[in-house]
Order: sequence, then C-alpha cells, then structure tokens
Amino acid sequence: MFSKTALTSLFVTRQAPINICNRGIANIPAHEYHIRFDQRVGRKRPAQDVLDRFKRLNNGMWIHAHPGRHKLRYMKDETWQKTSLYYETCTKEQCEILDKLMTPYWLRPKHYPNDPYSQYHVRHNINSPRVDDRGNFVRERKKVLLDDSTSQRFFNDC
Amino acid sequence: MASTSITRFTAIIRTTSVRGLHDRSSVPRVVDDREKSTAKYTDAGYTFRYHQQGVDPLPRIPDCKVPVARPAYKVRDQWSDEAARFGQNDYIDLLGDGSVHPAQLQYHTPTWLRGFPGQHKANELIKLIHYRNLYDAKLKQNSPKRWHELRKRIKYLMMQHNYNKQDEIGRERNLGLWEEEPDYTYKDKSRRSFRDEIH
Amino acid sequence: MSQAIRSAKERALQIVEKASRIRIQDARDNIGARTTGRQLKKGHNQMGHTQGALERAAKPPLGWIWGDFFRPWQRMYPGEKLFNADINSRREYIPLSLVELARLIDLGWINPRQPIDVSTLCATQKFQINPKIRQCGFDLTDEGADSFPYPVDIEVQYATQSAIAAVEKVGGRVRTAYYDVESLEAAVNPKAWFEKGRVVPKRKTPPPSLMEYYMDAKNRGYLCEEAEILKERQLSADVRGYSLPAEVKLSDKAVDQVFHGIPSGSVVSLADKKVFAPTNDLHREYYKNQRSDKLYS
Amino acid sequence: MLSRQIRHLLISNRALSTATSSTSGSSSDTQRPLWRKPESPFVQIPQAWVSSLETIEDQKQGLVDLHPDIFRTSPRIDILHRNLTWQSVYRNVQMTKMLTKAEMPGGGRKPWPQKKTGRAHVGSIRAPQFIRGGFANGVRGPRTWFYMLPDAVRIQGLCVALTLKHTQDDLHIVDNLQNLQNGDPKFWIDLCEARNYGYSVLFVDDADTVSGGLAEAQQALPWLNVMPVYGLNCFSLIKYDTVVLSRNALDRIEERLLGHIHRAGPMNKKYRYMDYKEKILQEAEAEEHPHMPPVV
Repeated sequence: MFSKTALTSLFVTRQAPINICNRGIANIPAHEYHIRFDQRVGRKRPAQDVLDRFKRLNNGMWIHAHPGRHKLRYMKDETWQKTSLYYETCTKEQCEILDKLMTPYWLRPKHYPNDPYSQYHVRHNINSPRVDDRGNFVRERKKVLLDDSTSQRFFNDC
Repeated sequence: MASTSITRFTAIIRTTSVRGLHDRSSVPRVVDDREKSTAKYTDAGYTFRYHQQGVDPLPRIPDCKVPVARPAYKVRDQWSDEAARFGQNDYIDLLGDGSVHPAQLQYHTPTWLRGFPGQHKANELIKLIHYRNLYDAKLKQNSPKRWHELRKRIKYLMMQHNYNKQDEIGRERNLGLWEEEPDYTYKDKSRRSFRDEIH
Repeated sequence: MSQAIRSAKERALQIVEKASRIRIQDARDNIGARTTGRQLKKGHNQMGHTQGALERAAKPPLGWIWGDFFRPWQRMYPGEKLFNADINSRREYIPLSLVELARLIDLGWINPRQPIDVSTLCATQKFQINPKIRQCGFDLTDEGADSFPYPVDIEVQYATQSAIAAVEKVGGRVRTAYYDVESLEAAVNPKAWFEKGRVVPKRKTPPPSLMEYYMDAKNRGYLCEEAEILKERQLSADVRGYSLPAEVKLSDKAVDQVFHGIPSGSVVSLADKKVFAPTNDLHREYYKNQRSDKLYS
Repeated sequence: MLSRQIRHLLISNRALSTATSSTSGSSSDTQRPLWRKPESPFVQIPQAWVSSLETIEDQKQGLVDLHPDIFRTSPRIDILHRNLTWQSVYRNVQMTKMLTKAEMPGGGRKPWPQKKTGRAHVGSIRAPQFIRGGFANGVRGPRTWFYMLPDAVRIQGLCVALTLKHTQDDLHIVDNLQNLQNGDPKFWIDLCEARNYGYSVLFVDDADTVSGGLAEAQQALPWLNVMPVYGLNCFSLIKYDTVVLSRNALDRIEERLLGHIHRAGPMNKKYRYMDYKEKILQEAEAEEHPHMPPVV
C-alpha cells in the first residue's frame, strides 16, 4: 500500500519515544471534520487534521510518519526499529486527494534555506507530464529566463 | 464519376442510419457542438390531425376577442447611440494610460458588485458574504429584517455547500478575493480536549 | 499563388484577403477547441452506489479514500510536529541561482555596473515577493557557480558559502542584509510606495534569531566589520584555492537604509522627481535611532 | 547568450537593409522607425496609403509602414471570437431575484393537520409546490457574469482585428481628423461612396475630443462614428465596415500595444478584485445612501 522512502537524515532530530504522550485524538470539534467553507471570508479552509499529520514536498508528493511506531517497540524486531522511524510517501491517489483538501498556499512550492527536506524536494526519472493543465511545472521550480536544456544542465531537478 | 457519387451517397445513408440507431455509445469525439449533434427534433410544431377538416384555429378560446399574449414587436436599431458604441472602453487598461480599468466602469451594476468575479462555484454564497462584510453595520442598524434574512440565507447556503453539495473538494479557483495565507495552527493531539490551552 | 516560401501566417492571410469582409457572426472558435466530456457509464457521476445512497446514506468525510467513516485513512497517521507546526514562524526566501543572475545580466535586465539589491531584482518583474506571508527576500544559491562571469555588487538576504565564493572569485562583492516587513514591502514595489506618499522606512536591526547570521563574517553579514570580512574573504580564497582579485565596491548602503541614495525618513515625489528630507526635529530623531525588529523572534 | 550590444547591431543592420530595399518611389513617410521590428527575413512589412479627408476623391499623400507584429499577425479567428464573446458577456447583470420560502411573507403556520385530512402533508403555504409559494433553486439576486480575459488574449485579439481590417483593405490612414472644413452630411456620404468605405465607418483619433467637420457629420450620420484610441475594441473594429485611423492614433496604438507585448511583467497577470476594491468602493461612495444598505 505504501511505498517506503528512507528519509534518513530526518529522523535524527526526532524526539525520544518516551517523551511523546501516546494519547489519541481527543474531542476535536466536529466542524474541523466537515467545514470547508469559512464563514468569515467565504472560502475553503485547508483541512487542519491533514496538515497536522502530513507534509507536502515541493515535488507534489506527500509524506507521513509511520503509524504505531511508538507502540510496543520492545516487542519488535531490529529492522522494524529502524524502518519505523522513516517517513513514508503517500500513494498517487492519496496525494491527489490531499492536494484537493488544501488551499493554493499549501500547493505552492516553498524554498527555505537549510531545509532538512531539501534533498527530497526533487525526484528524478519520472515519466508523468512535467506540467499540469495550465502549463505550470508540477515537480520543479520555474526558472527565470532559462531554456530547458540549460536548466537541466545546472539544476537537474526533474 | 457516377460510381464515386453513388458510393458517397451510400456512405451518407449509412452514417445517418447508424447514428440514428445508437448515438450515445459512440466514442467521445471532437464535434462542433455536442448538443447539436445529439439533440433531436422531438417537436416540429406539427399536430397530427387526421380527421379534422379545414384550418386549425388559433390557440384561443372560441369567440374570445382577447388577443394572444406575446411580447411586443421591437425594432432593434443597430446604429443607435449605445449600440454603435457598444464595447467602447473595454480595452482601456491596455490602450489608455493605465489608470482606469474596465472593472471600474461598470456603472450599471450595483456598487458592491462592480468588478466582482461573477462566474464560479458557490457564487451566491461568496457574493452574499461580500455584501454582508460591506454593509453589516448598516444592516444591523437600519434594516434588521433584511439582516436576519441575509443571515438565514448565508447559513442555509453554508450548510448546503459544506454538507449537501460536495463539489467544493477540488482545486480552489484563484478569484482574487482573498490574500494568500497559511491559515493553520498546529494542534497538539496529546491535549485532553481542544479547549485546553497549552502555554 | 506564387511559389515563394511563405509562412503559414502569410498563407492564412492570403485566404483572408480573398474572403469577403469578416463580420461578427463569422468569428467562431476553432473546431474542437471546446469539447465536453461524455458520461460513459451511468454510475460515473454518482457519489454512491445508487442514487438513494447519494440522497440518504451517510456521506464519507472529507478526503475519504479508505477506512471507516469515523476514522478515515488520513486520520490514522500520527501527528508530526516537524512537518508544518512552525509554518507561521518560518522564513521563506526566493531562490536566486547564479545562473539566473548571469542570465538576467546577459539579457540586459540588470546592469552589473550598478549595485544590485532587492529593488533592482524586483524591478525586472521576474520575481514576486510577498512580505506579508513571511517571504523575506532572496536566497543566493550556487547553481552555476562554476561559470559566473560578472563582478557584481549584490545584496541578498541569505547566501550559501559556495555562491559567495563564486562571486568573490571574479571580484564581486556579496553582502547579506536583513529587511523587515515594512522596508521589504517598500523595496519590492517602490513605485506604489512612493505614489501612496508613504515615508521611506528605516530598516530595523534583525530579530535575535537572525542576529547571529548577520553578525557572522562568514556569511558576509552587513553588521560585521569590514576587517573581519576581508579576513574571511582571504580565508575562503585560500581554502577553495583561487586568487582573490580586487573587490569592486560600487556603493555602500547604510545599515538602516532601504534604497541607494535615499535616506530613510524622507518622502519621494515622483511627479517632481524630488526627495524631501524631514525637517522636524522629532522626526529626525525618530529616524536616527536604531530599532530592532521586535515583530518576530 | 546574445549580448544586448550585438543584438542592437543586428537590428540596425536589418533596418538599414529593409529600408534600402523599399525606398523606391515613395515619400519620406515610408522610413518610419518601427520599434522592435521582428528580425525574421520572412516577415513582410505591411504598408498603407496616407490620404486626406478634405476632398471627396482619395488623394494619396504617401505610404506608411505599419508594424508587422500588430498589422500582420496570424488571423486567429478563434482568439477574436473569445474577445467578442467576452465583450458581449462580461458586462451582463441579472437583477431578478426569486424569493425563497423563507423570504416570502407568512407561511409560518401549518395550513392543515399532518394526517387524516386526505390532503398532502404540507408544513407551509410558501412551500415550493404551492402556487404563490417560494421558489426553490430560482434565480438569485443581482448576478453578474464579470470576468477578465487574460491580457495576452486581449492584446492578440486587438492585433488580429487590426490585421483583418488591414488585409481586407478596410483600414485607412489619414493625416488629420481634427478641424476638418466640411461638415455637410452629403459631403461625407459622397466621400464614403467615392472611397468605397462600405456601410459604416469608424474614425479613430488620438485626442479625447473631435471638433470641426467630422464632429458635425458624426452628429448627423448614425453609421459614422469617432472614437478615441483608448476606446478602441475588437467589437467595434469588426462591427464597422471601415476603420480610419489618423496618423497620431496609429502611432499611439502601436506604442501602447507594443509596450504591452514587450512588457516586463507576466502577460497572464491575474485580475484580482482585491486590487481594485478600494478604488471602486471609494468611487461608489457618493451613490450610496448614508444609512440604508442597497437593496439586494
């Protein structure tokens, strides 16, 4: 169901499992599940519980943590101890539906210096179209005044 | 020559007959106008009258002298002042000095709707919210009945779009009505209730 | 029709030339420009199995793909604070690679003989910066660092070490400088700012979290002393193995200055092409004092 | 990467060569410097005669070069169609508002008991199935169809319309439109007849106002009209059989359109209501009642 991607550099900063309270979600108000139109401005709101759990990479892929990674760790084997701390990528269908739950702000690629995710914002060897139906790049940043071959030479990000 | 014309004729016959048989199962194809190709004339305005003699009476009660209601005959003058100048200043933001935009020149629209994007989903809701945001104080003060009705309508439409119509899931159209903002605060799921404030 | 080589445009125009006068009713869309999709199966437009399911059965929650309706898939994963929790305090920068900078100079959008800063880059209309959503300026990245030819004097908000080295290798000068929200807004669109008649703001000193960055000579921060920066330049030249040419210094902005040549606190009149400096002592005093950007940490 | 200086050299060379090739037997008007003329050798430079409106007969005064990016573009009828559609639609307003059940007066009482009457189960006399009931899914309130076409499409639409007019010999250039001597309608009818202008003529001038003979003729003849340059649009360009530009108007149109074609910013700049909201509402303040909100 999931394709596992090893985001190895990321789990270094993770908190120790003991510090995390393992309580489930308690009493989130019902409107957070249902309301998509904001009363005040009349626009769609991003789904908050998606933003709590998922992250969108600049190449349009969403990642999430491994569910149950803090449960009964002592019982589980060595490989699981390691891989459960990796982040996992969502499937294509899931990525599409998560994109639909977001506002344009969250779909825009964002650039942060010293971003720990910077290696994962690009993906190579993908055959799907580079542009969406409006001609905007899906996976790569739009370069200023650069033709395609030059941009390939210097950036290598698609 | 003759043979080619004959084949062409048969080809025409065959296409028409096939189309008549099952029209909807064809592969989606590029057509000039889909409605035109699928819509059939179901009513050519002809009533079958096999056993009636003479001419059909006009659609009115016998011996009734009241003329048939129909819109008044109007002659449209193509060169009247408005018609001759139709479309003037539509390109004023490009051809003028850039200080005026055609959205500002929509003097025939209500003031609060001038330049407001008109074609999108949930248009009525967004329009009413815009109206409410502009005139909330005046409405409350001077026409509480209308304020009440507006509130009711907005509430109804909100329910409609949030629960009954599920078409708002999808790419939001950038209508230029809202500033881009994250609109997100992380909620700590380890809290006992969402009401607990953690400082 | 002549046999000379003609473009498709000319051939089309030849047809138009022979045609009768084109009227409003002759204008039509290309055939096939607008085609609507066709419903292939009856069930395709139904959110449930049947119309009844759509009308009265429970509708799935937002974003449901699998899982039950009370715990759909997207709510089965644990929350992760590292993902988006700091979105309201993160600083976003617009990436400006050295290739793009070289390309902008090549094509004449930027004059390399003038100092380059935020307003110069934004005047090319190739970048959009919205200070209100915490976009804090430009990040000079090192793509194309191997072949950057221009000795430019550039001021950015963030720069990688290799990009700094690449510019300094050809005799350029890099400074990283902080712009607070208000002054960045003025720098991004000076025309709108001046037309509103707003006072040219004073650049505030960076917030505590960024102070370290801009005080570091390694980053060529604008708050360091020149001697330290000179030392660092030499150091990076030695480490990376290039000889250091003479530095171009086209102009120097004050630490609190937004625009080159316009002192903060003044008002600019575009109609008269004049800059009005404040005469009131209170104003002058206000714009003389250094203030810190307390809005963000 | 072509440096700017080299490109300038190329442009000047090309301009010189074309000028030398086309100087044969025309007045000095021909050598009009065209800004950013395309460098392709296959581009034809369109030309037009300049005449005067003082006499009935068409007396040519010289030739003038037109910019090929504007007067010799590919005749994209579909883009023209988009422009015409936009022009006819975007200003539409529908003021009808069908009241819903909630907005009709009364109807709060249950008209008859739920059961045992043999009648339908109804809760309100304003329910939509009643005559004189409210409307479900009716036309709601002032509705607009406002949208803006992207700038690129509108600019190209103008260029296409001008190109069509020029290729079909319906675009004429005159030296002057202001303060013409003769304002007699008969004179203008004869003039249009003699010059084969067709059924309707649109004069375009640079200035905001027109005075003299043309103003009088415009008053008298409904099919003869004058427009300033900023009023020019696709619909009028196509609606009128003939378009007559003055030299100043020609210069101004080329200046504006080329300025937009070569502008720095994005061509598909989004129209945002936010940007104009303040200005529009400020302008509308005078029309508003001080206390009452407008009727919806």
